[in-house]
Amino acid sequence: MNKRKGQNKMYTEIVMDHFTNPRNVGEIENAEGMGEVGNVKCGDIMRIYLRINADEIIEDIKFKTFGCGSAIAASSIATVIVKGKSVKDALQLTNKQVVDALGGLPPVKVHCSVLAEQALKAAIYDYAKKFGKEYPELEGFDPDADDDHHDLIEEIGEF
Amino acid sequence: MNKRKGQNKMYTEIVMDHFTNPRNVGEIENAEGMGEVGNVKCGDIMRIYLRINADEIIEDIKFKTFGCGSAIAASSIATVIVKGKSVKDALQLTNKQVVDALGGLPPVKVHCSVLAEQALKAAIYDYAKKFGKEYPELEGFDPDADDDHHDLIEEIGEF
Amino acid sequence: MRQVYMDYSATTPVKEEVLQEMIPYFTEKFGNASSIYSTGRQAKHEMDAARKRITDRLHCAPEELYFTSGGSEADNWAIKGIAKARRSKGNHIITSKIEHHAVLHVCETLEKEGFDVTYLDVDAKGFVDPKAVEAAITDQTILITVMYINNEIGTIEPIVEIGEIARKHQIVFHTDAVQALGNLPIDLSQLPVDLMSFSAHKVYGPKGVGALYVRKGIRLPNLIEGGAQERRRRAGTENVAGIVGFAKAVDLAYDHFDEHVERLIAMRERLIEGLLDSIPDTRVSGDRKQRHPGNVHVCFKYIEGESILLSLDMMGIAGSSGSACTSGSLDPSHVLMAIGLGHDIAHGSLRLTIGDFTTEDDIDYVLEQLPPIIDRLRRMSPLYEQAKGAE
Amino acid sequence: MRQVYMDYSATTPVKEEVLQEMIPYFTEKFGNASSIYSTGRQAKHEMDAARKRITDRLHCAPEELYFTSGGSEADNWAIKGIAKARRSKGNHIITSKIEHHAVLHVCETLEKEGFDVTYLDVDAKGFVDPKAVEAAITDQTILITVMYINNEIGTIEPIVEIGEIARKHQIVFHTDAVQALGNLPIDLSQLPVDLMSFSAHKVYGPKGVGALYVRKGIRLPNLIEGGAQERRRRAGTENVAGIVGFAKAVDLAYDHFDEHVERLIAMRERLIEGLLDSIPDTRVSGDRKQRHPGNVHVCFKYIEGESILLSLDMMGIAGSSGSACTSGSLDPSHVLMAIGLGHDIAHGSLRLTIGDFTTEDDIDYVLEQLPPIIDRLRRMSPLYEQAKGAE
Ligand SMILES: Cc1ncc(COP(=O)(O)O)c(C=O)c1O
Ligand SMILES: Cc1ncc(COP(=O)(O)O)c(C=O)c1O
Repeated sequence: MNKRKGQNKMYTEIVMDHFTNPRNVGEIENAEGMGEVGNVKCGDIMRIYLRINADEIIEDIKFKTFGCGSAIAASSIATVIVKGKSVKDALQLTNKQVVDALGGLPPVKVHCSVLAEQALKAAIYDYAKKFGKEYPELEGFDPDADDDHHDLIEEIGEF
Repeated sequence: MNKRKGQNKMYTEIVMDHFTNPRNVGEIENAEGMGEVGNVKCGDIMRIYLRINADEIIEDIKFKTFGCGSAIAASSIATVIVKGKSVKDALQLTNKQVVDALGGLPPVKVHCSVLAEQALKAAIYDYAKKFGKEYPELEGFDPDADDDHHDLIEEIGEF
Repeated sequence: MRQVYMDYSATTPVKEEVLQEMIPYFTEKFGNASSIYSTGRQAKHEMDAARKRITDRLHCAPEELYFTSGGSEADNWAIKGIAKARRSKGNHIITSKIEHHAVLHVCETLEKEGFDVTYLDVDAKGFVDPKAVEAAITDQTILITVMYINNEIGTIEPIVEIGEIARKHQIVFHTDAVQALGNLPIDLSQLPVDLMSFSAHKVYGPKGVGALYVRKGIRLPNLIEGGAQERRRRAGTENVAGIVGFAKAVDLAYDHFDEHVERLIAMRERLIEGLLDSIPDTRVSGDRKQRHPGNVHVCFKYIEGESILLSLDMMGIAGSSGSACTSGSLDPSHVLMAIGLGHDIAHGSLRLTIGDFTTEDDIDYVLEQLPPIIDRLRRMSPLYEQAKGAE
Repeated sequence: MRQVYMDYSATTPVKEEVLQEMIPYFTEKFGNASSIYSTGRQAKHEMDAARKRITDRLHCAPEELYFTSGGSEADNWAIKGIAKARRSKGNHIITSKIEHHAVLHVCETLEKEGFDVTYLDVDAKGFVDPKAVEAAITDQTILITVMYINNEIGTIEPIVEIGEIARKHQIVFHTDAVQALGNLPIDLSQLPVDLMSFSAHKVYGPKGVGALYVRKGIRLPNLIEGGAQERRRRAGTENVAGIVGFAKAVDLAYDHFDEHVERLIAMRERLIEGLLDSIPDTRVSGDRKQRHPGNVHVCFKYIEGESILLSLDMMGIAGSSGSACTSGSLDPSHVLMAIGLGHDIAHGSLRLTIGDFTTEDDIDYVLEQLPPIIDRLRRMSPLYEQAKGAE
């Protein structure tokens, strides 16, 4: 499970690759959806821009992230995963998928994958609002909730 | 003052010499004076035998000691110092002289020199009692007092 | 790839001469220093000689220095010990907001046990104000603990003034001098300090060894009880190899003291100036003069520290963001908060600390590598975009 | 002169293989294990690997072992920590009269702070009676601490029985296994033990490193607070070299375990039998079977231990009289008092502890040197004279 075992790297090769060469960095002008989660206090902010066509397909996606290496890598890989997918499919993205796609994250960094999931949801939420769409997956989702995901994580501890 | 400084020996050469080749070990039959101080509890017992002639000269002296290296060395050197002296002169012996003659003792071992002084006094006390002599130096001296000299010493500490 | 170590305030390599002095004590001269036989006495003798080598440099008596397992133990011992010993006199402790966690966490624990702790503010450069110390004193105050040099931003605190105030009010004064040893002259015959903490691995000695200076006359209950080692004040079989290494390290530090300080300050200044020149929106933390000779601490706006560290690491450069102890959690550092930095800028902090093996080439390399890294990260940052958009 | 070291229970030399594994961590791989850059992560990785090497031998999880500065710190931490954590549940602690001072002195301090401590008697061989443990339990009992192997007379205590009783009554059980590591198989998946103390320098590892096993689920407040090292439970920059050395030492110990134990027991028995045969009025302390494989402990009537040690030292033989920690004061040992020896005989105690570098020739040499030494000292002793006179 823990891909880091037996390595002296903090991050997997995949994380380092996405940190060093992040895919889909940037902005989209007049994006159909834009979402931002996190805050400066916690040290991570992720913003995601979506270009969504009439068929509800994510034609393009861009991100900007202020945060640690894993926050950048998580943003990058999340954009790769959902690019070209339908909004409905993109809503299925879980933080666990992000972690797995990265080949694992250290326990204290798992919250970055949660942020990526939330940033995507927030962008879709924005799109849904703008275009009058309803997705059951967004029920109860509050893009401004601003949980301190760190709490949850600290318990796991780091070895 | 502290001859041990700069050496990695616990004891001086003189102590080691008197420990290895103690002078005047033994007993004197029908001694004019015999004194014993210390107790098993503290781990040191010194017994001193005196052969004293009519001129109150210590013609011979012997000791037996149960105790540590410095107790044995202190007994030995004390006998060397007083042998041939008058009883009056012998009564002048101080533990400090014993320490000095040994070239110093570690602080925790100074009580051994006190024991040597006391053992000699106890033997002279015995002689004085037996022969009806009075020495002002023995005033207040109680051969069975059995102080725990360790107390006094512990304070000095060892470095 | 080129390797440039710039985290000397976190830990230092053991100098070769130090290691060479240590080695015999592992395998040959391994005797227990509390034993009576020759090899034991030899160990004790050489340990006491090591103690004296150190106290000669610090201008205190050998009987005033106790070896510990490091700076953290020394801090814990000093503070918990004085709190316990002087509990009947009062329950108030004064410290600062920028102490090392080995001081702060102990104070927090003591608060739970009924002590009152005043955590003094510092100014924008990280200075504790001696007047504020004096103003905080109550009739319950039993201990003041303020560090000598801050490990994060390098500020040298006015411990002489603080110590004099403590003395005037007959309050015990402890200072954590872990970062000061080898980087400042320390003369305990002059300094109004009662307890001082040290650590060997910050001065090219081994990890796991430190010391606590306890001025004669100060009563301090043991933290680690047991055998009669360290004149009955710190139990545990003595780490003779470590202690001898510590002494050698201190010797080397003070034998070459002026040279060391001059070299470091020159390189430090070149590095700071170089970064300010080449990277906009950069802020130097701490005071530019009253500063650890090897400490460079800067904040780069709009980006986050760990991503800077990772990027530097990929170029072979080792730095830290906040204290080495806290960088695992990457919370915004309590020191940077205390000097009044906003979260945005505090998160972008970078500490580069240089030392005796740092070369001018290393400085050049960092000055070459760092600007593009900062630029790249900023271009990924939503904060940068906002800020630039607003201009 | 021939040098014969027979004080392995006081400390051991670091084995060459151990030292070789340690050396790179001083100068090259010196990174701070809490740092984020490669050398730091490497240090952390190798430290965690070291932890796992040890916990694999002890059959516990790596998360259950915390490194300390030695056995004394581990004992202090365990006992003070449990006392503090469970204070609200009760104030009674059960221990034995023959514990190491690192346990006893902590218990005495806790008594001053309002704890009740029962110091259990032991029998003539030094065994703690599990029934006595159970009988001592009250509804206030929060901790039982009984050592695994006594450091002085080598007796192996019935910790399984004691631990089962503790478990039955839901009382935390700590055992000081400093002398057991490497000399007994230790399987924490089977042993009913909640906390266990270890020290590296007793198993051919470096001084100044130890460990505390803390069973999962046991709450233990920190003794040394500060940085987040050791999963926030023991602050202080990690002594990576020492920890790696500890792991190598444990590996060597258990790789060659059967061989080591067999060799030691054979030599030990030859030495004990030889002394009994050649020196009258000699008494073996402790049990002849439930015994540390390398421990020879005898008392020679009528004479005092230090003079024996000095005489041995002059022949190049290193032994001890009572625990190494207490031999500085030469008070009659609390362990020998507890097994009921009179002062006369207790003062004449000699501990010779053998280890992996002891040879058959060493045994011969001691058997040759010791009898005349004892004889000479006895002939100087007033007690011997009395006793022989009375016969
Ligand atoms: C049984 C026992 N416990 C604890 C200790 C203390 O260990 P350390 O010297 O590593 O602090 C020792 C040895 O000194 C010991 O023999
Ligand atoms: C100012 C300060 N105090 C205390 C410590 C703790 O020292 P050690 O790691 O030796 O426990 C450190 C370094 O970690 C430090 O920089």
